[in-house]
Amino acid sequence: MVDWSFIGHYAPFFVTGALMTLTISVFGIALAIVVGAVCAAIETARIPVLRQIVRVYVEISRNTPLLVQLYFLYFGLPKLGFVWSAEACAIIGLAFLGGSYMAEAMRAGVEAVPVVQRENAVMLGFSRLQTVVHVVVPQAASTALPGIVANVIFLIKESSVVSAIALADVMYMTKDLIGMYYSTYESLFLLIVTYLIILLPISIVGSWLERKFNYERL
Amino acid sequence: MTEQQFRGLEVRDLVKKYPKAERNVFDGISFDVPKGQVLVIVGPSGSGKSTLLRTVAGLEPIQGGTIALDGDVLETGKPGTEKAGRSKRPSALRTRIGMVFQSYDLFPNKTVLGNITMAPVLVQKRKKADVEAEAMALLERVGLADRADAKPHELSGGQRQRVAICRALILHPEVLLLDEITAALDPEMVREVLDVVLDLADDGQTMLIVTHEMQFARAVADRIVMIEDGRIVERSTDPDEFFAHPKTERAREFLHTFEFERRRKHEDGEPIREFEDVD
Amino acid sequence: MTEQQFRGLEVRDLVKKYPKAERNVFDGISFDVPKGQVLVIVGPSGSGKSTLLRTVAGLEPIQGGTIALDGDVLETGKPGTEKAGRSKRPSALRTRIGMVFQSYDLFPNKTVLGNITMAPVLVQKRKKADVEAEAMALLERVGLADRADAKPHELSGGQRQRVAICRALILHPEVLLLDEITAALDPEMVREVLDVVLDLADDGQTMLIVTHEMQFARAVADRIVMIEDGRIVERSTDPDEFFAHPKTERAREFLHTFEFERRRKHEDGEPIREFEDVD
Amino acid sequence: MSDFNILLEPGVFPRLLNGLWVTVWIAGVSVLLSIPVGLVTGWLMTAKSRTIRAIMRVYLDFIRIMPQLALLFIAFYGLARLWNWNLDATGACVLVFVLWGGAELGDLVRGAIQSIPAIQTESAYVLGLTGPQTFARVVLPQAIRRLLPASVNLATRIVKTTSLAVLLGVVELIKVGQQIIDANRFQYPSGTLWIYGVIFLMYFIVCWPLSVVARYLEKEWATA
Amino acid sequence: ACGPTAGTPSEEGTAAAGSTTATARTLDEIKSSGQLKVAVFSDKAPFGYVDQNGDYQGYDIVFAERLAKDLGVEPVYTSVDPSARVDVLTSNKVDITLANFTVTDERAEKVDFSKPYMKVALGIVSPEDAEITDVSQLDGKTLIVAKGTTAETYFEQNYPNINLLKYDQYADAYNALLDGRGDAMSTDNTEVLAWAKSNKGYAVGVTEIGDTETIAAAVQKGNTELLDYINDEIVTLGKENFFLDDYNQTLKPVYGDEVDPNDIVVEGGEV
Ligand SMILES: Nc1ncnc2c1ncn2[C@@H]1O[C@H](COP(=O)(O)OP(=O)(O)OP(=O)(O)O)[C@@H](O)[C@H]1O
Ligand SMILES: Nc1ncnc2c1ncn2[C@@H]1O[C@H](COP(=O)(O)OP(=O)(O)OP(=O)(O)O)[C@@H](O)[C@H]1O
Ligand SMILES: [Mg+2]
Ligand SMILES: [Mg+2]
Repeated sequence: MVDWSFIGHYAPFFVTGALMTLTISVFGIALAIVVGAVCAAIETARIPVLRQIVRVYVEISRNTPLLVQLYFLYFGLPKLGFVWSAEACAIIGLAFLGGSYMAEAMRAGVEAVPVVQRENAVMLGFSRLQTVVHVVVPQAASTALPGIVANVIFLIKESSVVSAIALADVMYMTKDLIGMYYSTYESLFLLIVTYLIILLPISIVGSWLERKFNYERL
Repeated sequence: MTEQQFRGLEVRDLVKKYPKAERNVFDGISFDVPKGQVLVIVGPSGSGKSTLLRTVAGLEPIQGGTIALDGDVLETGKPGTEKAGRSKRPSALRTRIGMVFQSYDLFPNKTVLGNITMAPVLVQKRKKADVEAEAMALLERVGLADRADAKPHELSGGQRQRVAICRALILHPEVLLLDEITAALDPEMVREVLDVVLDLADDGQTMLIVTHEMQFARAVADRIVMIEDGRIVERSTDPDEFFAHPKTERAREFLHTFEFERRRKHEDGEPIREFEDVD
Repeated sequence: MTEQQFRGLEVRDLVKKYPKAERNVFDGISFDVPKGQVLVIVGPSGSGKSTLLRTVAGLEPIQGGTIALDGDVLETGKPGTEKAGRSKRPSALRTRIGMVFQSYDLFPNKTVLGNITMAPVLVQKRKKADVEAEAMALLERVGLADRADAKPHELSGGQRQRVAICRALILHPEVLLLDEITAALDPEMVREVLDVVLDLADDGQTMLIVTHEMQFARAVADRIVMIEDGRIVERSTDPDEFFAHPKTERAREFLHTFEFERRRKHEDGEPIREFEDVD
Repeated sequence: MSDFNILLEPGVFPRLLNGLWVTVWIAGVSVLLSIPVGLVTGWLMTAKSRTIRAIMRVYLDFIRIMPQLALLFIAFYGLARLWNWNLDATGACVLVFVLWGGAELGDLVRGAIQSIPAIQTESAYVLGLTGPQTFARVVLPQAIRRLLPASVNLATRIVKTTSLAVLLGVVELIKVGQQIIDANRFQYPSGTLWIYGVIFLMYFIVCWPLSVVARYLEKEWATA
Repeated sequence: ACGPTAGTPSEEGTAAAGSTTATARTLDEIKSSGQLKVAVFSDKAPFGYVDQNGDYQGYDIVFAERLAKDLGVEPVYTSVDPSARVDVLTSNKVDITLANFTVTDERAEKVDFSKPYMKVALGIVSPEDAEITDVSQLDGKTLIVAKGTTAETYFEQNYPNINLLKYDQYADAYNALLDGRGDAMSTDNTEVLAWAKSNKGYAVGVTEIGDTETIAAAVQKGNTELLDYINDEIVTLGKENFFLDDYNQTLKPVYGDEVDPNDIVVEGGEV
């Protein structure tokens, strides 16, 4: 039923697709982490005005689908004169979506650090910067890490919709092969395997990191 | 008001109000802790004991009065500063006062040794090797030399509090503030922690202690203050006398909370069998 | 072994092992709680006090021995039942024993009154109106009649524990088990809860109490048992005697944990100023 | 920019609303069906049997690791042929969202049940409550409170994910938008911007209240 | 339960078409159900699209309406992407695909084609100011296609040096060309001709590339009963010049007089 020679022949396409998925994801997620960190810093530091802007951004980003965000960026904005490449749209879209998720995870991490920990730092004579670097961030990172890893996996998965703006990622290859050769099973098989190869290790490394940085347990 | 020759902690006319609170927690209270002595503060829950320690530590802004150490003014109250946040006291002044809190609040990502050596290395820029040697000596003293490389979560509550004391001591604070440091511990752990505190008192460490362990308070105190609703109800430089014969009715009532009387004798008809010798 | 006429709780040759544990928590211990009396169990942390109460309550399977109430056998130990889970004791037998735990374990989704009336209505099928009347009477007795409609999270810890006691009492348990019910409370709350327990003792409620409050133990106990490592170290039907002159070295050491001695006198040169009369 | 008028063309707005209704319908049906599936899954996840727990683990992990779009493809192209099912695109969407929502909700149910302190069931036991009474009166009410905020968030995610249905050819909000863009492409060459803008807003208007409710529940019920 | 619908009333029911077996329905089953399920395009004017009122329109639709009418049933449309046209048949989601479906050998292995009712070759449309007049000009350039179309397969196989930019939907593909994301776009020449006509600044520089291919209806493999019926119908309709009428009604308003209907219309299944 399954044509193995087909799979052997087209596996390289999926490698290319996987590379595209990874490229978009790596840049998108890196940017999302930066956006998230900035937003989390603004929120925890309670900077007026900027804080309200961040709130609005988070709501918009969390409550609209990435696909629609992408369509808007890719097909909508050109009508205003901004023609961005598909790669740019995908990375910006992923960062726009991911930024709010990352911000939430990081903010939760910072808020989970007990006040008494900062107070101890004060009593020990730490400066504000020393307190942030040596006390708050390491502990916040430990609580935020599971959320951040979950977001990384979530964003890689979400990146599958970039095929809609003609980026040749894993989903694109699948749809292509189904459309051209009607080899549905083989394509779906390759699709599942490719995603497992990309996401399983991340998921495993993620839980390993979580355990390693969980100061309270184990 | 400060005499030039007085050494120790002086608190004068302290006024403290929390933002949004209806009334002041303190409306002008004063006391001293002479160098080398231990002042124990007792009082019912919500009376302001923790707040008092926190203002001395600089964790809470004050709205009136002064706090001075060896004649150096640490804090001068200003009205309207309820929301001002922590005191801007410079690091060098801050480290002259040490504090240990109720919760097990070691830095979870550092080892025991790392917790103790962090501040002297980062803040006082002392040499790491020197600091570590001193830290080991302190750990030895509190009976934890063998746990230097353990992470906080591997320690019992009592062990953590002893490490927290070492972490404060290594900065050689002139005054050490202890806020119910045994409230969350099992009795045996209470003992091991309080033994360390008694030991420090013997060595002449100036301390300001809040505790609900009356027996311990009596043993460790040089002076005792009972507060209620932010006011000093009774104070004494003779703890034995305070516990045996409190002068005020309120103190008597309060101390009574810690005593239970047998109120019944069994005269009912059940056959009270002796225990069998089964083990 | 059970005498027909004995009334109260009898524990005989109790054997208990936790799954995966290396050794038995109990390897055959026996004691009685005659009807109307109070047995207090003291001992260091991890000695097995909670485990003992839990086996009596049926929350833990036992691997040997018997537990009987008024001559009715509640539990007979069987080897190899470490993982068996809770006892299959029928509901009617279970309600003959009441238990209150250390943590505030009220059902958070019910009001105070709902917590108390739930079991009698559901389990004993009593009329709701009757049960509510009785619940109100109980709440009156512990001083909480005005909080009947509050949710547990609106109560202080001491109030919650008093409600938990009412919730157990409304089933008229023949024996009430209390496991360190004040361990998580502030001193004043400890007092308000233990006053209720002293009151119950006066009324002749049979109780098995685990506590770290030695003063309270001395006041409430008719009999006292000290355990360590699952063995009975010392037992006594005269609590005053036990606390004043423990017979065994171990009990002496243990009781010493709760006493602090003053170890120093000040002879250093600091001028010990009297407190000023500032307030 | 002047192509804003595309939104005022007769029929455009009603059709977009119709498309939105399809989106909401798919999400609504999926959420509703996810509830029983999730409860059963959650119950199975706490089962005593290791085998059952292992199977549920694999189910959950597979669903979690596969992009929803991949699952949709598998359901739409794969399952229909493999098992001779004739699932149309809408059916495939609902199937995938129910399997996905059920797995996620199941995990929430498991977490909620397990987060209830043992002392609660122990109290119930000592008070003489039977097993079913304990579950119905003590465990479930508390579990639901812990469950609800996260479940509402999950519903938001399902609504958002319905946008993928367009890639299977379901005529929902986005597809309707594309049809309108196509049909008006001569008259309003820049209609794209406005149509996608409105779609963007419509999703926001559906999802945002859900987020607000979830946050409210989180805050309100955290205290109890 | 009835699914929700967007667009046309005639579409009702498809969304909720639960699960039956994947074996095609017989003619009797179709008749007794009262519905003929047809897969069509919804964004490929003027062949298959949804008009301002939300109704399906176009050359293919007119044929579908007639087929249904002669069967005595109502047509029910399912909107498909180009790449889904085979699968909707194999998984029996529809009875017939009538979506500008070019007959190719590969497709013929998966589905059964009826007699043709139209013929096309591929065409290439590009901006007038950088018009592509020969395929060789596309070397190393970017060509936009829709996934699952003959254009995709053709260029993929014959011109490996052309970068293909593939979109799921025609609407997306056209938009991409408008936004300058590619140098040209290719699909059936009828389609590009129609599109270029109504989009100023774009021209069809290459009107015929590849072999002239035919367009036909398709049914599930082995469903000869339905296939025979369609073939008979096409022959019968030829006698009344049905497809020419269809052309005049749907395509002519777009193409005008520039195109000879005989280049497109296939009457009676005879090429
Ligand atoms: N951050 C705060 N904001 C407003 N009021 C506060 C704050 N912290 C404490 N209070 C109030 O100030 C009063 C004193 O509180 P404090 O914690 O100092 O009491 P305490 O004597 O330490 O009590 P305990 O024995 O329970 O620790 C109380 O009435 C309390 O409710
Ligand atoms: N569920 C369990 N599984 C395995 N071992 C257990 C379990 N519960 C308790 N133990 C062990 O059994 C022993 C007795 O524990 P128990 O909780 O009864 O002590 P305790 O006297 O109540 O102590 P504490 O005063 O701290 O409450 C301890 O060594 C403990 O580690
Ligand atoms: Mg306090
Ligand atoms: Mg215990």
